[in-house]
Amino acid sequence: MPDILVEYQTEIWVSIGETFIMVGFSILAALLIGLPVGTFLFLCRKGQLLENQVVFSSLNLIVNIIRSFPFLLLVIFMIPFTRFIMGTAIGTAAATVPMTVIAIAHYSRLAEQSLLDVPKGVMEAAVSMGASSKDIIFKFLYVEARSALVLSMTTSTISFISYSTIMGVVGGGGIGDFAIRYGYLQFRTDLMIYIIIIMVIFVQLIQYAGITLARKIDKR
Amino acid sequence: MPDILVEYQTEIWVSIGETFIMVGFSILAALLIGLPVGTFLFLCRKGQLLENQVVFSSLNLIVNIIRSFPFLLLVIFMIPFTRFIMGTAIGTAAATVPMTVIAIAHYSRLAEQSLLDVPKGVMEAAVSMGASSKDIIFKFLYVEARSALVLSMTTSTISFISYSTIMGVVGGGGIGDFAIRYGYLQFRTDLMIYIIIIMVIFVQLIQYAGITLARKIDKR
Amino acid sequence: MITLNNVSKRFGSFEAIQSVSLSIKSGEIHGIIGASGAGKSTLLRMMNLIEQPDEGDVIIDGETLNHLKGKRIRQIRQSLAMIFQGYHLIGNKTVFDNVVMPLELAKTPKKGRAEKIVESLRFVGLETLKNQYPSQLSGGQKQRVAIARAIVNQPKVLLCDEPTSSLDPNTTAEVLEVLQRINQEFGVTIVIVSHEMEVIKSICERVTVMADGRVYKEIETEPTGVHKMEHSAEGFIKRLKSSGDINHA
Amino acid sequence: MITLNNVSKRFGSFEAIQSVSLSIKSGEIHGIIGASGAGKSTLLRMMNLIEQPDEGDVIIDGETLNHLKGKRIRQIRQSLAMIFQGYHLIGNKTVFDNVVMPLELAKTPKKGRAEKIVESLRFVGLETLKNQYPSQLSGGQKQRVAIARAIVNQPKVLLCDEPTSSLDPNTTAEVLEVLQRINQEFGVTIVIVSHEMEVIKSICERVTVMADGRVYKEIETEPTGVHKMEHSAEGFIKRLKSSGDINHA
Amino acid sequence: SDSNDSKDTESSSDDNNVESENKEQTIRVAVVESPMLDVVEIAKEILAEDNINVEVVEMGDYIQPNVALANEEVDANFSQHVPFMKQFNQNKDANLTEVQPIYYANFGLYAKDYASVEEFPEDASIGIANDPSNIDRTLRLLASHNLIELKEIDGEQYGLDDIKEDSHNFSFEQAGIAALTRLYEDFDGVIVNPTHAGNLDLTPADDALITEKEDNKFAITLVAREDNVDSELIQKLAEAMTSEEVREFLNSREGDASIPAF
Ligand SMILES: Nc1ncnc2c1ncn2[C@@H]1O[C@H](COP(=O)(O)OP(=O)(O)OP(=O)(O)O)[C@@H](O)[C@H]1O
Ligand SMILES: Nc1ncnc2c1ncn2[C@@H]1O[C@H](COP(=O)(O)OP(=O)(O)OP(=O)(O)O)[C@@H](O)[C@H]1O
Ligand SMILES: [Mg+2]
Ligand SMILES: [Mg+2]
Repeated sequence: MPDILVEYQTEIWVSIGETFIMVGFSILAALLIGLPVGTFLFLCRKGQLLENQVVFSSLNLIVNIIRSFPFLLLVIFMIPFTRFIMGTAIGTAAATVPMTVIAIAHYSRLAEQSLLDVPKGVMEAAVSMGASSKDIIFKFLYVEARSALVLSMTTSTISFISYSTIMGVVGGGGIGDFAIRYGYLQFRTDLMIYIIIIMVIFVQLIQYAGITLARKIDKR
Repeated sequence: MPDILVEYQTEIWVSIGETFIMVGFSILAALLIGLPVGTFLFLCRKGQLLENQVVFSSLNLIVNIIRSFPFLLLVIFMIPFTRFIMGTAIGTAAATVPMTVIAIAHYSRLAEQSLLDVPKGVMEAAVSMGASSKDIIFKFLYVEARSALVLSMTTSTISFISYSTIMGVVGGGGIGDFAIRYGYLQFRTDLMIYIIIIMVIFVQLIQYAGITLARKIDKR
Repeated sequence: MITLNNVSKRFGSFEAIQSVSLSIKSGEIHGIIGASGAGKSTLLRMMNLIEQPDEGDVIIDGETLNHLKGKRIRQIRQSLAMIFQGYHLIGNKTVFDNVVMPLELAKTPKKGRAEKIVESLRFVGLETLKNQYPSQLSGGQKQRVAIARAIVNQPKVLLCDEPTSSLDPNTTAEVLEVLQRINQEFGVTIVIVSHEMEVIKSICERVTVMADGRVYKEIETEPTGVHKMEHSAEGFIKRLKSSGDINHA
Repeated sequence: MITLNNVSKRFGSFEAIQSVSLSIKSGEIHGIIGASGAGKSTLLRMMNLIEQPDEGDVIIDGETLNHLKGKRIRQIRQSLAMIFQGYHLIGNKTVFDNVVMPLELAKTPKKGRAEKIVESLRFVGLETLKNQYPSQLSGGQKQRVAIARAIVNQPKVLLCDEPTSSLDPNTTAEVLEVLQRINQEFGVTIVIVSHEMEVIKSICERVTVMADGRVYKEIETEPTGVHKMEHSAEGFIKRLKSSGDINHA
Repeated sequence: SDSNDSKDTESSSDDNNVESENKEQTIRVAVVESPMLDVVEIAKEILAEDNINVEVVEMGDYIQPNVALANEEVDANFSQHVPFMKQFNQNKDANLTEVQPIYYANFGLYAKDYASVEEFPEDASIGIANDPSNIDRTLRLLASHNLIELKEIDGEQYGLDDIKEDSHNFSFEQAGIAALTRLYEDFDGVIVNPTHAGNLDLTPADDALITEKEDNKFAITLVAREDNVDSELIQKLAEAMTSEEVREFLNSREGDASIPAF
């Protein structure tokens, strides 16, 4: 291992841990809230099962507002809210708040699109069997769209890593911020390149896992 | 119109223009290069028409490398390349270089996913008719996936706007950078909010146009 | 039990169904025939409101379905099983898991499910393929899964859109026998859309002939009964060699 | 002209086709029948290498196709049209634009295309629906578009997988007549997979009976000819009322 | 002086000084934020009378102005103090050269709950900037008031590892310098420069518990390159930036926010 990595190994491990926390919670939020939001975006559209212009427009607007902010400003803008939720606005834990917000907005959009490609016939079969909305969502929609949902989550996760690199601004740390602070601001180009290689490895692993899983569960 | 917007209207218009340039070229690059890359990512996969592990792995790695960089560092890292291409590394024109690179990586991934949902039967019909790869791509794949491709482009465009907000670092300007300068650095919260409202309007318009077009061209 | 009252359906400016009235008695096997594009599928799909009529009422057991919402319409639909012309199987579920759906949605006790499913798959001759996915099945096998799914929970009404279109004569005869049996044993009302005259003639008691989105005529018939044939390649050969004008008899 | 030499196909551990040899003469109409799941579609799909055989050779006009690549196999495929069991239409193209595809791929002159397409749509009775999209068609109409697409460029060989499964007897008879005509007039070799005995009997000169992935028997038959019926609802009624045991005759 | 110096820039467009009086010349200056931007804007107005066009290039962080200057994409920048410049020179093998110190932006320690450093509780949290040069500067400020003791170091810059003794047992937490003011409530104290303190209506003179001593080495300085530092245009720019108008502007900012260094 290169000397410089050995020298900084503690910091690097800590940074990796911080990234895992931020990205991990983002994934959780994307799944627990982003997926439902995306599902409603899909189902409340014109011509769909739960057609509801008001719900659709509101969700759509909220998602668009969050995505409209330059992410740095979103983080800054949310500071009072973050403080309200977490008691403080600084540190890795606090950084998960804006991260989860952008994660929800990001994944809900990709999930919405994944659901759009479920064949109409499957929805029709579900309705004809008297399935409730809940059943339609969990037993038909998600089942048929599952590989697209996994691939979307893969893409989102990689975006979350990218978003997390900004969280240094509020003391969130993380491996990307480490690369920026040590590599860029301190002119340690070698260190920066090593860190980026580490990040590339993570991203490759995530992408590989995502593609493999998606292919495995796609039986269509 | 609020006084403060009147006061800054020249700067705001210039910034909007800069964003249009950066995002416009990104969209172009996404279409002209990102879409082909995404198509090859799809077609060179295991089990697909042009199955080619080497091409797939290389393209996949390149896309992942680009997406692994904290975007700020990608911009910095590319400075020598940008200077080589554009003669200078600062300003809006130069900023389009890293923007197009990330745009290609971003859209190629979403395009790949859009193509994955084209029914196998359509590909089979194409092959059975003796279609060349080119015909399969343009006359079958893109035709069947067109609404998903449009929606992906919509999502990508909104991401491009978000990426462009970082380009202030190399003097790229843009409306997002304007918001950061005044909103973040100078605490002009009112001005910042107006700018963000402008950005939300843009994003809503793009999203609306994307959804409407996608629905219109989806005949399946 | 199923009554359509002057129902109409337009697609854009095209009138697919023009003021059709029809009534199907409880326990009857009712056939619907007509040329391709006559409106058979559309009519059938209105019976469980998968397709909303633009005008007219759909009445089942005295209850007007048109504007029913929520739990009630779901309950009714659970008792009206449908076999779609395009099968509409769930590609990511195995044959078994496709067939379990009606039981799951009706919240039948978990215990008896496996037997019901296996029985229903046995009816259509697919018990060995229960762990396959639809993409691994032949056309006729997919259709049989759709049939098994429709009958597994003993619905009150079975709406069948070309249920045997992809089946060879042997399998067709077997499926028809099953339909006749569940009709006789459990009193299931069956509506069959088919272009195969023999299918209609063998089990239907009444037949609606459709043309251009209208009911052309309603006819009472005497079902000729299902004639089972040797379930073997020899059977094919025998029938191939039999002479006589049998085209679309 | 089409020769299969000991071809085999496995899906996982399941042997769908087991060492089948078959030869189809130029200009012949060849039927393939067999029970659902017998391997008919798989065999047909190997004839244009949509499905790659695991073993054995596919030889067309003396040329072994198995390992052909690039332009040559594309050329050959352009002369082998296929009608799929699942139609495989392009959902985002109109009927017209679906049917134009073979002409476009074969780079026929733009000028004559429209007439060819209209003619081919007229054959299957769909000339009025040429601007519809597949999702706006009935099952039988979709199948007819697939037929029109297959015949539009007068292929040398026509591989048909259950081409009339969704068609009513009238339309079936018309389609069979068209097939017979292009066979007689242009010498098109036709392979028909069908489970409808009448379809096979009426136009096939030789029939391969399949069972469990093998050729059970090959039979020469005398085509009984296509008997056209009144193209009207009255026709249905007449036949409904005709008596006699006609089940799957 | 010779104008061959800045060869790749528009300012090099002619060799003749006499002619240059009539013909417009352009000088490109990189800045990051106010008040540096305002100072250059004032100089721009003054130089306009001499038919010199000052093109302001706004950049997003403090390294890029140096990168651009080193690559001759701008002729000067005004965004940093000399130690920062030296560090850049050393790391990037560049030859940036100070032209003229303009003002001191005194770093100060601000606290919402305490009137003096003595009142700070044990373990007080101090928000500091997260970039190395500002960390260095923060540590020097604390050391100059004997709040911490620093080790001997080889290089130019102190890092958090170089704290030898920390009698108050401060816990330092890092964030982006512009974000620190938004995080004011989350810390017992923050150390920021006057521009950012101004965003909270705080000034070094009235509100800071401690500030940098005036003779520090951190005056914000106009910087050019070795090859063009003596050029007429740069000198004229320096002149304009040390004009009375600029002095007035700097003094007009509240509470010692910017103390002229000329
Ligand atoms: N991809 C696959 N994976 C596994 N098994 C398959 C696959 N495709 C086909 N099979 C099996 O191969 C056998 C032959 O299938 P094929 O589609 O050729 O039948 P067929 O004779 O055309 O039947 P049908 O009349 O029902 O269309 C079937 O038992 C089917 O389950
Ligand atoms: N979504 C739609 N948009 C426009 N026209 C439609 C749509 N669905 C059906 N139609 C038209 O309505 C008519 C009746 O269709 P339907 O599917 O009921 O026919 P069918 O009697 O079931 O025919 P087949 O035997 O071919 O399945 C057809 O002419 C068809 O083109
Ligand atoms: Mg139909
Ligand atoms: Mg088949």
